[in-house]
Amino acid sequence: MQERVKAKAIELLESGVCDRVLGWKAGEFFYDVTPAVFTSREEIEKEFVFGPFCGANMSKYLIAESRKEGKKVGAFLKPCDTYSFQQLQKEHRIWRENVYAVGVQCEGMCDIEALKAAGIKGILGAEGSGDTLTVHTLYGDKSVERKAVLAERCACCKSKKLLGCDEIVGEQGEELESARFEQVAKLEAMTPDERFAFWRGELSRCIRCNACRNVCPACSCEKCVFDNPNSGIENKAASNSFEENLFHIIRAFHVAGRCTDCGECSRVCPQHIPLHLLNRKFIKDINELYGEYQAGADMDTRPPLMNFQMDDPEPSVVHERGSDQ
Amino acid sequence: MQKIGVFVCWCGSNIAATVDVQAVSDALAKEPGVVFSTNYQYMCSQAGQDMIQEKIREFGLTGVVVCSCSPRMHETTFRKTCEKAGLNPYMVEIANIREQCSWIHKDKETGTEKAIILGRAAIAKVQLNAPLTAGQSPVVKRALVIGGGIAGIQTALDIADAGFPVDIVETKPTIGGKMTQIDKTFPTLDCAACILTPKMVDAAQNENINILSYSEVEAVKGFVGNFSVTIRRKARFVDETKCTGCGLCTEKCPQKKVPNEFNLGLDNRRAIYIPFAQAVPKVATIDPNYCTMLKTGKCGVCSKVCTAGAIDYQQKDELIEREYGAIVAATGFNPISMDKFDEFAYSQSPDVVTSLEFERLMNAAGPTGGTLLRPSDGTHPHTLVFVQCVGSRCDGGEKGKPYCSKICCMYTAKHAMLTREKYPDTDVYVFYIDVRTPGKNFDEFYRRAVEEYGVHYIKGMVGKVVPENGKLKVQASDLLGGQQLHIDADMVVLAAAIEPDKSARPLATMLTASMDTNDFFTEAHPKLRPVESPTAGVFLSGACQGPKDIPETVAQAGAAASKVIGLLVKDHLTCNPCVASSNEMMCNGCSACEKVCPYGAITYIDKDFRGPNRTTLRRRVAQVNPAVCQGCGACTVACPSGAMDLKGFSNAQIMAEVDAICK
Amino acid sequence: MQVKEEFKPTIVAFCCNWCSYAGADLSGTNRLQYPANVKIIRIPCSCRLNPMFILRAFQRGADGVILCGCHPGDCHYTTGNYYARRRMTLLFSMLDYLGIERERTRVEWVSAAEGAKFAATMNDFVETVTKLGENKRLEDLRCKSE
Amino acid sequence: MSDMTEIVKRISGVNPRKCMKCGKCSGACPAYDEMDYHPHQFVDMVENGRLEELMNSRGIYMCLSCFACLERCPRSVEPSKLIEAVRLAVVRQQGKNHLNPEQIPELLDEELPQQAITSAFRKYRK
Repeated sequence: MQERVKAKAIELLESGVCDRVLGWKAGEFFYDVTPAVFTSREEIEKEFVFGPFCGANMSKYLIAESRKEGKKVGAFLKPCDTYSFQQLQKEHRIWRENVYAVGVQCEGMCDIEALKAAGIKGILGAEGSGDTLTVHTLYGDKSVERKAVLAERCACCKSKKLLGCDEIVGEQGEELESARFEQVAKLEAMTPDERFAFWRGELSRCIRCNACRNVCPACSCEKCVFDNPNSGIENKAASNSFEENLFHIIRAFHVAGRCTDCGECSRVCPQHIPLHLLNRKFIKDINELYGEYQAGADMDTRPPLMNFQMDDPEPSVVHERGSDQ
Repeated sequence: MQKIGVFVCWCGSNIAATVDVQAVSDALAKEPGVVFSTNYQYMCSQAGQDMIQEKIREFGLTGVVVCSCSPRMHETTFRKTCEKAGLNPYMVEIANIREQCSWIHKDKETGTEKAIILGRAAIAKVQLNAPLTAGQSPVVKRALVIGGGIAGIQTALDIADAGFPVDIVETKPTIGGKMTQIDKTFPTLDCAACILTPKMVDAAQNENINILSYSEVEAVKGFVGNFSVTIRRKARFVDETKCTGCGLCTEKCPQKKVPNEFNLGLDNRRAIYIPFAQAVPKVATIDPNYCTMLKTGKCGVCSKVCTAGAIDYQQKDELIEREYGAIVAATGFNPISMDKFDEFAYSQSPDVVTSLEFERLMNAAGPTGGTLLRPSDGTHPHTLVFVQCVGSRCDGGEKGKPYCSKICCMYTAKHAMLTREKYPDTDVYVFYIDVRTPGKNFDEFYRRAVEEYGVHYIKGMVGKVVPENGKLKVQASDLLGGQQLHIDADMVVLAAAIEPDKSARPLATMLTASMDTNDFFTEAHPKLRPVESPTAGVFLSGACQGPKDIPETVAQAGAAASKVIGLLVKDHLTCNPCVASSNEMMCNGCSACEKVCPYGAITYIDKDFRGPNRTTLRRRVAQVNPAVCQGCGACTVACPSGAMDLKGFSNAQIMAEVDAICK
Repeated sequence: MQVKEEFKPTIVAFCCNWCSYAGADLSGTNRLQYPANVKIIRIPCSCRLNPMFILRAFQRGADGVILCGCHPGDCHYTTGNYYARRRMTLLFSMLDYLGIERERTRVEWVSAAEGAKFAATMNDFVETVTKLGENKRLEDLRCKSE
Repeated sequence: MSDMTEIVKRISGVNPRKCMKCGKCSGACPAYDEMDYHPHQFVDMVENGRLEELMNSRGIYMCLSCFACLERCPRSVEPSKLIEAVRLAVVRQQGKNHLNPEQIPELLDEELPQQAITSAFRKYRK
């Protein structure tokens, strides 16, 4: 798969369609794949990587890239990235005519923590498409079931569909029945005290590095309220429990109805806080209360928070619905 | 630093009884920024107001806090007071320590403590107040009336009388609307044409009124006082300026088989036609669907015959754009279609007609020249059955309309009376559920039909009508007689429900005017503002707002005209200054605010900003139109970055109030 | 356990200018008593209430926040309260998800003629929040001056 | 008897209060003359507590279940379903199923229209 993507990247540059291509490059470690801009054939051949660890979502870079002069920018987008890509177009953030989007079929990205948890030691590298993954280690090659080491968001992938791409490498996929709300349902079933303890445990580890905000395609404000001194809630470092809650509640609220559940926030969080569970809670509520809605699925339906029905449920529904042992 | 004056009112004993006003003014004197604090028996009295003005000049106050009754009571009074003293009226805040403090707490100590907190909140808010000036937007001194029926004509005449130019846009080739098709009117039995045509001629001759017949509204942009409307003048293929209305072409045209919609298809007309004799404008119109010249290019009889040379086959639709200060919707009504009421065999026999068709049969200019003849064989009908509430008062949905159409009882009584008067040998039955005659002289009119003209009014409904060898076998229940009637009728007239004109729904979306589920325009307030739409600058006249008869329509048309005159007489519209405003530096251009704005006050422009190292960045930013924005604030919450803020109730101000309260 | 000195909650009520603020005034005119710990902030419409303000109130020591607006369909700005209804439902659901007591936040539709309902709602809300006790889960110690 | 009225309303799913007394159902009813109580009266009697009287009347068996009234009712009150439920209420009482299917063959005659047979079977075969 990597060969076909690299060939496509080179072809885009050579044919003059684009003068630069957004792709992935191996970072410090093989599993630490970082996004990169390639402008020449040699660079692509040398560094371009498309393997089981290319989790980065390119669509947010396209906000700035699509506004630059010169030819189009080529971009490789996984199915979940294309949802963010369309959502950003819907919000007029990406100038579609300056972008040449190539959809890439994806079998799900792996998570190095899961690989380690699978008991494999001394890992040097891993590659391979299809269901098995060959892992190069100090003690020879091992192969492992790809499903077992998939990242959480890929294990319950919501859709392999490539939306709004100029071209597709590999086959077009379909929306999938995903069990992504199980974890949220488990949390909802807890008592309020247990939930409070769980979230205090998680959010107290937050060091306010803003990685989640910087990577989130829905969080693309010119100037964020938390950086704006006269917004009234500016805070650079959360000094106590309240400000940690405040930051994550307000951020989740701002992306509610626009978050495509791409899972990037949890992937990049250095403290491994399951931030996606916050956004999924809003998505689950919206689906239950206002009808199924997938952000970025199409260009015209109005996001749920910018829409209403005369017979929406009353806010007191939260009181009756919640479990209160 | 702000210089704030605090004025605590006793309100006689209303406040002073349960709040220690002296303690309040002393406590608030210590607040930061407060340079003067006092209390007085009646702040809203002339003496109280003079004291405020005096203190403003003496201390050079930049902000005033009045702790008194509800702002809904005296906010405007204190704003005017400060304005006279030279302080911007929006630098005043009211702390409600009467309805929301002194009157609801018996204990003086808690009352005083709460009054101090509310005072502090008001001071915190006034610290962040910015001087606001009510914006102004110019008013275009011209009105647009959409719909040329009696409602539109009457509205236009009244507006024109006040000296303002008016355009009437009518989709049909002539103005006049439904009333031109009516024979006589209730309760006075005036001939409809005799009382309508003079008004049509007035409208034509009035130099303030410009009639755009055979035209439709294509698009409406802008806001109250500044609407810009695109009107499509449909191609008539006849030059209005040249045509004298002699009607020669309408006699010579070879295409004779065109169903005449003016007579509801009961007879035919030519491809080139003038709807009726007193049409205004009296100009021929070519029907493109039937004219052989336009379809195949082989004919041209009318242009050869026309002495004035007014025929022009190449004429195209023309789009004109004009500015208006106010728009009146007068789109009128239509009877509903009868195809869902097969139990009355409307589609199976030509002798089953709707009331409007019956009007045409009775009308001298109608298909039968005024003598009532059966459409099937042209014979004289002896037994007539009128069926009331056909499609009205139903269950809604495909059963029919849930409302009562209001005018059918009266016009059926009129039809029954006229039939019995003209043809005493006829038997007239009217099947009704309730006869509703609420107007002036209405019930007397109905009683005359029963007592003087012997119309048989039977309480019960017709179950079914079966056409059988030339007769219509009507089977109905007679509830009071407790029997089932079988009548062999010669004609059955259905009092069909009325619904708004089909053009009303698209027009409402263009005007962002709201509609109810039956497609009638919603009024700003059902009882207190019945002729205005919630959308500023849009007014409602006639049946487009709900079923009504001619007297009510004319009354409402006058009311709508007076509202329009009230608007157009102003040179400027002062608009509420507490409106949203967007900080372009922080705006993402993501149109979240535009989607939640109920008034469509937000538009977007691409603007160049200075980028890093001398590059220019072109960004899409939001623009709020202060004249249209009503200041609800929905956009300020939809905007994630806080770029959108509301003057007078800004994020910082509300946060300051929250801080002052919770401290 | 007997609370040392009787705990008096701080309640912030955001009232929409056209309906519920008028309802509050009406309950005042009718002299309907409700506890003094409720302080009312006037906002143009219920859709003006930003979740930031609610969290700010809790941060500064409020023990309960209630939003009062016009009945859906009666909004002076036609659609304001529909948006507020969705926003508050989602926000309250998230606060409940984080384990914060559900009864600390509430939305109530009060028309300008429902003075009695306003007073009754306030009495009931203050009673519920008093039972819950002080807001421990969403407090900011730096703001607790005393 | 009021609980029986509730049962009849529940079985038929009809809300008699929606009836605006227009009489269209009776107007359309082909069996009007044979009935002592007519379709618009069914609805009124069920609503105003005269169910007992209706249950003892002969008229409820004259209904051909042709649904003319159901089709034409402007308020969607569906009188035919209501009278069906009333008949059910009668039949369910002890010993009131006064016609058992075995008797039907002798009662038949050639002119009896097909519709009446199917309707009779449906009514009595409970």
